[in-house]
Amino acid sequence: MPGVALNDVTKTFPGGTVAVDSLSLEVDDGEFMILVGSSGCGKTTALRMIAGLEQPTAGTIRIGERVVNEVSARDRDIAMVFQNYALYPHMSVYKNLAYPLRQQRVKKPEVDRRVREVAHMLSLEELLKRRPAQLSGGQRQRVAMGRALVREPDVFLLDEPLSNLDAKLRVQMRAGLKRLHARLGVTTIYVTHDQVEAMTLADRIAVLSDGKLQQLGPPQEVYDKPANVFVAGFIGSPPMNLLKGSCQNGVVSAGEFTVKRSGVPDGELIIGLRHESLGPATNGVPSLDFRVDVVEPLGDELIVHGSLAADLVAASGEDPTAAALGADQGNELEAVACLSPRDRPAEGSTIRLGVEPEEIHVFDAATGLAIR
Amino acid sequence: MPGVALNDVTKTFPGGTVAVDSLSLEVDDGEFMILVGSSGCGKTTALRMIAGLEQPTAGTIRIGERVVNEVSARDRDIAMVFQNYALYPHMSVYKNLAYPLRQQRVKKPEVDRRVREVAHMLSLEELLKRRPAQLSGGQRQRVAMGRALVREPDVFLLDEPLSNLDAKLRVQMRAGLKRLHARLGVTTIYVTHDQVEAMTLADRIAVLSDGKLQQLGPPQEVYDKPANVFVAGFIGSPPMNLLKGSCQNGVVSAGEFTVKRSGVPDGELIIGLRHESLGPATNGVPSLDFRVDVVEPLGDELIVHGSLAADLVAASGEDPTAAALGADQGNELEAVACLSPRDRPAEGSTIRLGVEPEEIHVFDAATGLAIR
Amino acid sequence: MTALAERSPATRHRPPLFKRIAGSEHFAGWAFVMPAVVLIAVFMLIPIGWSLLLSLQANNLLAPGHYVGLANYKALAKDAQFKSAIGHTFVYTVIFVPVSITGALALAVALNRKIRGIRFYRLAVFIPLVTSTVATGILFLWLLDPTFGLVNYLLHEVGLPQQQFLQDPNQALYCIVAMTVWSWLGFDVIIYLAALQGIPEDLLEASQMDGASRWSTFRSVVLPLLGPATLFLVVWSTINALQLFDEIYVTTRGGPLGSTTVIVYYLYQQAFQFFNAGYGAAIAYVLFVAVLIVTLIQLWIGRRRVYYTS
Amino acid sequence: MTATAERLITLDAPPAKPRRRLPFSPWHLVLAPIALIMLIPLIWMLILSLETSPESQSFPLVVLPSGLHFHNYVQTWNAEPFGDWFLNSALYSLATVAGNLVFCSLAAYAFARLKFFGRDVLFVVLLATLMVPYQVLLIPTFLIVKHLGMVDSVGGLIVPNLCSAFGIFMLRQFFRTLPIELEEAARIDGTSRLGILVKIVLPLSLPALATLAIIQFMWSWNDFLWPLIIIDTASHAPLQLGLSTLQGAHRSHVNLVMAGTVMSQIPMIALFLIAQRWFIRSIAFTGIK
Amino acid sequence: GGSSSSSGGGSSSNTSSGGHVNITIWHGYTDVEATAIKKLTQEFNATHKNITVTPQFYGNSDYALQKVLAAIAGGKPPDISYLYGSWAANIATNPTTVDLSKYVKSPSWNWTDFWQAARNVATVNGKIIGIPALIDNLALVYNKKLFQQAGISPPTANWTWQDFENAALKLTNPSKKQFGWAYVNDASEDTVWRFWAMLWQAGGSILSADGKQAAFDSPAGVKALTLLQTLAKQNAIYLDNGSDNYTGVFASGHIGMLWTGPWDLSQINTGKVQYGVQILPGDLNHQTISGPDNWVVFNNGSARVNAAVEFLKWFTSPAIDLKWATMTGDLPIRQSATKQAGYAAFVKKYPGIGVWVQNLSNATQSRPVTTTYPKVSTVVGQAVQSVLLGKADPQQALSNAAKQVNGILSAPS
Ligand SMILES: Nc1ncnc2c1ncn2[C@@H]1O[C@H](COP(=O)(O)OP(=O)(O)OP(=O)(O)O)[C@@H](O)[C@H]1O
Ligand SMILES: Nc1ncnc2c1ncn2[C@@H]1O[C@H](COP(=O)(O)OP(=O)(O)OP(=O)(O)O)[C@@H](O)[C@H]1O
Ligand SMILES: [Mg+2]
Ligand SMILES: [Mg+2]
Repeated sequence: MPGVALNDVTKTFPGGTVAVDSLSLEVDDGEFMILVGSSGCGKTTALRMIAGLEQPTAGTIRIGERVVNEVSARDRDIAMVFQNYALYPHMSVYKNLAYPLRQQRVKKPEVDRRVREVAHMLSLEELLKRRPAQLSGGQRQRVAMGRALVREPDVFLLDEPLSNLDAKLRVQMRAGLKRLHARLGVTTIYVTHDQVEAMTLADRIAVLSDGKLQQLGPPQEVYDKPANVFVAGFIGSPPMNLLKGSCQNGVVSAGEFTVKRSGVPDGELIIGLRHESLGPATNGVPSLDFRVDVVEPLGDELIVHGSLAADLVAASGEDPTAAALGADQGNELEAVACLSPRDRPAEGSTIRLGVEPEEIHVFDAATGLAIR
Repeated sequence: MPGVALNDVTKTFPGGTVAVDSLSLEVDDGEFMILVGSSGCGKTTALRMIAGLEQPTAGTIRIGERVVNEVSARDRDIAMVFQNYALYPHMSVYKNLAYPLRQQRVKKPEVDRRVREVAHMLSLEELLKRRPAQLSGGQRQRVAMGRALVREPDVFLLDEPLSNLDAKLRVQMRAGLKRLHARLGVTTIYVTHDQVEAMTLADRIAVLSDGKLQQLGPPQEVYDKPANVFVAGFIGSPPMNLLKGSCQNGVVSAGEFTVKRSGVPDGELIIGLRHESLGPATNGVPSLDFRVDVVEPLGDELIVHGSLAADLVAASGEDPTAAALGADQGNELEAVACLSPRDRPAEGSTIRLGVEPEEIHVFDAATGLAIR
Repeated sequence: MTALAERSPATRHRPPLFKRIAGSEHFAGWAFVMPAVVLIAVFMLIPIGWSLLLSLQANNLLAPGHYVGLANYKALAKDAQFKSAIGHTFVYTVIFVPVSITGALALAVALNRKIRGIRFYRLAVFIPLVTSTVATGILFLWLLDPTFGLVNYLLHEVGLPQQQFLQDPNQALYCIVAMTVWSWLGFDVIIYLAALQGIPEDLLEASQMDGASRWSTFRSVVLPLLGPATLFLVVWSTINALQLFDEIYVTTRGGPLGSTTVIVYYLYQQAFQFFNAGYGAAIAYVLFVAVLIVTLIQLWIGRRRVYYTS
Repeated sequence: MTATAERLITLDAPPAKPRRRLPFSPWHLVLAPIALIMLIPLIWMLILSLETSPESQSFPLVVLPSGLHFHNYVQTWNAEPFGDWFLNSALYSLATVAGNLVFCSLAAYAFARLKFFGRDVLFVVLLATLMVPYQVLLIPTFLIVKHLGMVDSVGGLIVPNLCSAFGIFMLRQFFRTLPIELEEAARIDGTSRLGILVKIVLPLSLPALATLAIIQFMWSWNDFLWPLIIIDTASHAPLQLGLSTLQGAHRSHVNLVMAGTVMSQIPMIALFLIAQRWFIRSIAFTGIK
Repeated sequence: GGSSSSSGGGSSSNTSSGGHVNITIWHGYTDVEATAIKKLTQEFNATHKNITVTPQFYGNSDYALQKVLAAIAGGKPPDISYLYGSWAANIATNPTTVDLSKYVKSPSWNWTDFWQAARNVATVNGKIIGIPALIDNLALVYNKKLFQQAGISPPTANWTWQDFENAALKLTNPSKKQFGWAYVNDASEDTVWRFWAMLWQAGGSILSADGKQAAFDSPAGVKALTLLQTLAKQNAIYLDNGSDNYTGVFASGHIGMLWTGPWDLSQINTGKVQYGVQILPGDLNHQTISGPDNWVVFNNGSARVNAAVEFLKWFTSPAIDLKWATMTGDLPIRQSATKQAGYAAFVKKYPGIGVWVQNLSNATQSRPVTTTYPKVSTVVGQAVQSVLLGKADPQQALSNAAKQVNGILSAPS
């Protein structure tokens, strides 16, 4: 199985939109790579360039050893799930699924076998005779996925393939995908907005913003060690709380919140605290006051919204490194903590939350880059 | 603001698919009702009937006091976000957003004001001059939402309006929707697969399966007190662990796991344990062995997959009440627990997990109904 | 089938009758078609009724006619020339329709791309269409002239035997086919070009991703989605082919030896050369019924084979 | 900036062209010969229109005229009353194009999307009007037009041709390929049926409308027989009828006739060139999943 | 005036004040003829203060008939219309067609001054339904240079079929794409009438005396058709497909001889070939055939009929007739035109035309003026064509045609 490599790839659409900006990305043979990033950051465009549906404005794309910039889409041996499905409206589900196989001159019985196999995996067996127009949204999405999975291509490109499925199905599909990937070992590039998906499926995650690569690494690493403020604010749900702070003589502080940290240069900082790191303050750990505005019960946990005794900043998607300094005017910033239902605070009350020192993230305020 | 009432509404498609089956549902004035249910269970069809795009095969639909079965879609004063967007491809984003207002003969300056307002709320300001074809999937979805939100209709129908947005945007949109709903108080019916959305936005949740209403109630109630095995298996992610059990003389047991429970008749049972209820066993609580197969770090927590020392059953979507008895052959059943990263177990090890007795759910094995 | 199920409305709780009628699809449907129906009824249906009456008369359009019942139709049944006209029409139609439509389809696909000069090529294909039939006739009489024609000249240059073309009873009808295909191709091409614009590009992309060859994409995606246009062209071309007249009139006038006497040319002869207008009208009606049946069959097949979005 | 994007996007070439061996697209090798064959009549007419009268009448054809006699055009242009003919033709063509676009669209939309009593039968009845040879319809149609007092007027040319089953059938077929979701969205947005037709269906059907316009224009512009039947006065004649007065049964000045024919084709060619922009994918059907 | 008052002839209003009458005359004239009719009607209008004649072009193809039929059906026929002779028998059945007998009987008309053939075609069952509008006939037109090259002396008035055949064969040279003769081979009346001339020359006739039987399948007919067959077999005939290309081919020097009429003169006379005109070669005689057309008057009230007749009388008067002929190159329709002062100028203006005028006296027979004639013509046209194409023998073709014609003639109409 060949890998995929993007080398300094740029896509500028007519009209000037730069959808993908000098993107370099190597996806190893058989790797499961997940692309995440804010809406409109260029994920689909990147997939389409790899697929050969869009010509890069600059840069080279390699599949295996071969530079494919000039290779037509149909010769790249890539299977793709389109974000908007693109099912053949005039064909039954069965025919939609069989189509890629028929193109490869696979024998009828074999086609039948594989179509039924993939239909089973996607719980589509009952629907094989229907046309796409007679399906629900989620069913269509599954057909779209089936049409890619029925093949054994060099590369899978999946563009938000599970977004319209219910949680249960999604879990089931995820498991199926994982099994399939283990079995075939096909290099896979997968776009998703679902962080659980990203965390559970990926070998590595690539975080994009505004067409540029922000961080690339295994999921837990990206979560634990966000490379910059954008990633910190993007990965994790709810996002990391970001506070305006500073460092003086190895002491990092934001308002009343202080913690010793070596190796941090003096100056303006951004301090990041994950919601799950915040817990009822215990002795000895750095802590700060939290005014509870809203308590959202999520069933298994409580999301507590409120304000911290420090200035919050937003990691804007527009300019991921610098914009962290300006507060987002439109949506008032709030801090979020995650508590067990047993610790439910009253709305309006102020509680003291603490955090383990090693779970505090520190970023340079000017560049947005993490300081470790 | 009028409410919406469905009275015994059935929709049978030509070809015999029963998409909605004797559905009765009252949405109060100004209520925010969320419809959830597995893929293909009839959510979209229900919305379409309310909107007047589909004629019910039987039953009546009321908006306010008025029976609207014979009222055409355009006279119902409903705004809808389509699951598949249905943006006008020949119009710019601006025109798409302005269209519903222009239809109501709203004056140009007022149109402009409201379009810009909603564009701001949806972060679409930069894109107003583009055509839908020049947008990313998430941007399209936001335009689709904007086209509904720009109006002040009697009823909002939103069909998975945030499914293609990244987590951050989704949070932002959710907040926006909440504010909007608070301000306008428009009766809203909202379809989603995102449980966080369902839990945080809804006044009440309606759980559908196979076209039939399974449970209706406030989100936390539905989560805490699932009415039947289907709801138990559907709400919550990962889903509730369901064990084959029985009751004898007020003692509910599944394998080695036993707990006293009054008011439960003797006989076959299904026992439900939420993943977050399972924690390292402490003294005195019912407990059972858990063989750890896979540990999935989610950043803030660990999802632990494995098998319990009891027989697992699946809540199949096909026949929500009875099917709980047959194990799903295709996907081997596994139990899921959620642990703090600090308690990370080794894969392959066996750990003992305990659960508070009041967090144990019990269902009748024959009917699937909860026993309280 | 869809129509049936969706037509059954829930019956209770109806709004007032007036609103129901004015807002109903029946009302709207008729309101929308009314202008067209009125225009077509006045200017087509009344004349058609008039000529139905004519077909029951002995009438030369000069003297007052008199009714003769079905005599014209009975005579037609025994008319050997009419039968051979039917034969010629049939042969013509069976060749013309598929050849012109497949040719146009291929050409439209070739023209539906962005290369330099594509506008020029499209214009070129359009030219024969705007050329009047009379001019086309004169042109072809010259091109196909056995002695001085361009085609025989070219045949001679490449060492092929000279042909009589329009002057050979065995070739004339095929020459008419070639000529009409040539002159009507542009029509089918622009219809197909328009239809091609409506094929969603993402389906073509999907097909590429599925590894389909160009041909396969064409066959499995483009062609089915062109179904509505194709059905239209098949019906329309058949209706026209069965009524072929102008091109015959400006070239062979039914000859040589009657080999290109098609039904409508025969009708014309009867009505305006022999002054048997009643008989001509009867021919028109027999043709009408035949065309109607053929069209209904085509529509019926189309209903089952052609994919629409609704 | 984004405004330019809107316009330019349609020109974005499909990606991944195979490596070129030729300095031009291989399609030229196919299309150029076809174009040549198709252009024969225009070339032929141009040649004849530039010849002297005897040259133009000689047979076999004189392929190389003795000189380029452009005065044939001048002479034809000056033929009385060429201006009137041109104007009448323009009126006739534009009015029937407009009529067909309006009436056929309305009816076609109803046939395509609305379910009304008698729809299918009515549709076949309308189609059936295409199935009767015009030869037997000319006289009764003349009688009706006479009854309406429109003989020998441009109105008499126009009114019977304001709507045709052809246009209805064609547009119906096209309308039925449009995504129905868009119409549903428009209904929700409070659009009337007429509004849906005007604001959604028609803008998305521009290629089909352009086609209908071209074809109807061409038919009206080239129409000879109907004008012949109902027009008596020379100044009320449209172009083709007018030109026929130049074209005697026996003594014709082929060069002048061809000059006239070439000139009369110019508006059709111009219209076609204008309409071409609708034959380039102007609207991408996206925004629908 | 408004659009409808000047049209077709309306029913009433045009006789309005002061006894002034407006009438319309429908014609298919183009070019010089169109100019001529415009000029002459103006002249008439100027000299006849209470009549205004408006000429209107009604097409020049067979389609014109449909316009006339429509106008008649609509009750608004023109006052005068130019109608082909072959339509005369059917036109006669129309109740609004004016029987002109009582007018032309008046000596001032001098009816017999019109050529015999023209009078024949204007007369249907004893009723005179039209005034002759055009007369022509077939004569032999030949290319002087080709004759010279082939070493043949020019045709004489005494030429026999044999002379003709020999010359035609000698003039034929396939390698130079050169033909001795041309024949219109579209099975139309163009094909048929040339055959009739030959039939008559050989002593045959079209129908039996009572008009109830075909008579062309006689030895005379066979003989005539055999001549065609012989020449066709030797490729001596340029077979024209009906588009009248033969004039162009002749004008470019590829054809030795034509049987044609004065209408082709302008096409032939392009200056490239030197042509001569001679009466047709003969067998038993040198008869030719004429194809006259008529001015038919329709009844839109007596005032207008009278005005129409007055105009036609003026228009066909010897002086105006010659004027017309001189302007257009048509043959004079009155015999007395030849005796007028301007006749010489006319003959001089159109070289060779004199032969045709004289030849009119050879046009002694006419085709039957019956409603069934068009059908007969079609059948015979096919017979001739089948021989020209080598698909049938003369005898066989004619017998077959005769059988069909007998069927046509015996059918109830
Ligand atoms: N036009 C149709 N003809 C036949 N069956 C249909 C049609 N539309 C929908 N269905 C079926 O009806 C059922 C309900 O569809 P619906 O679109 O309401 O589902 P949904 O709950 O919205 O699902 P999803 O979450 O996947 O969007 C599905 O099983 C679907 O296959
Ligand atoms: N055809 C186009 N013309 C101009 N701009 C475009 C075009 N297609 C996409 N864009 C822009 O390029 C950027 C990247 O688009 P892309 O579809 O790759 O985003 P994405 O990351 O897939 O977003 P999403 O998560 O919303 O699907 C967006 O800002 C989008 O508006
Ligand atoms: Mg995308
Ligand atoms: Mg849905």
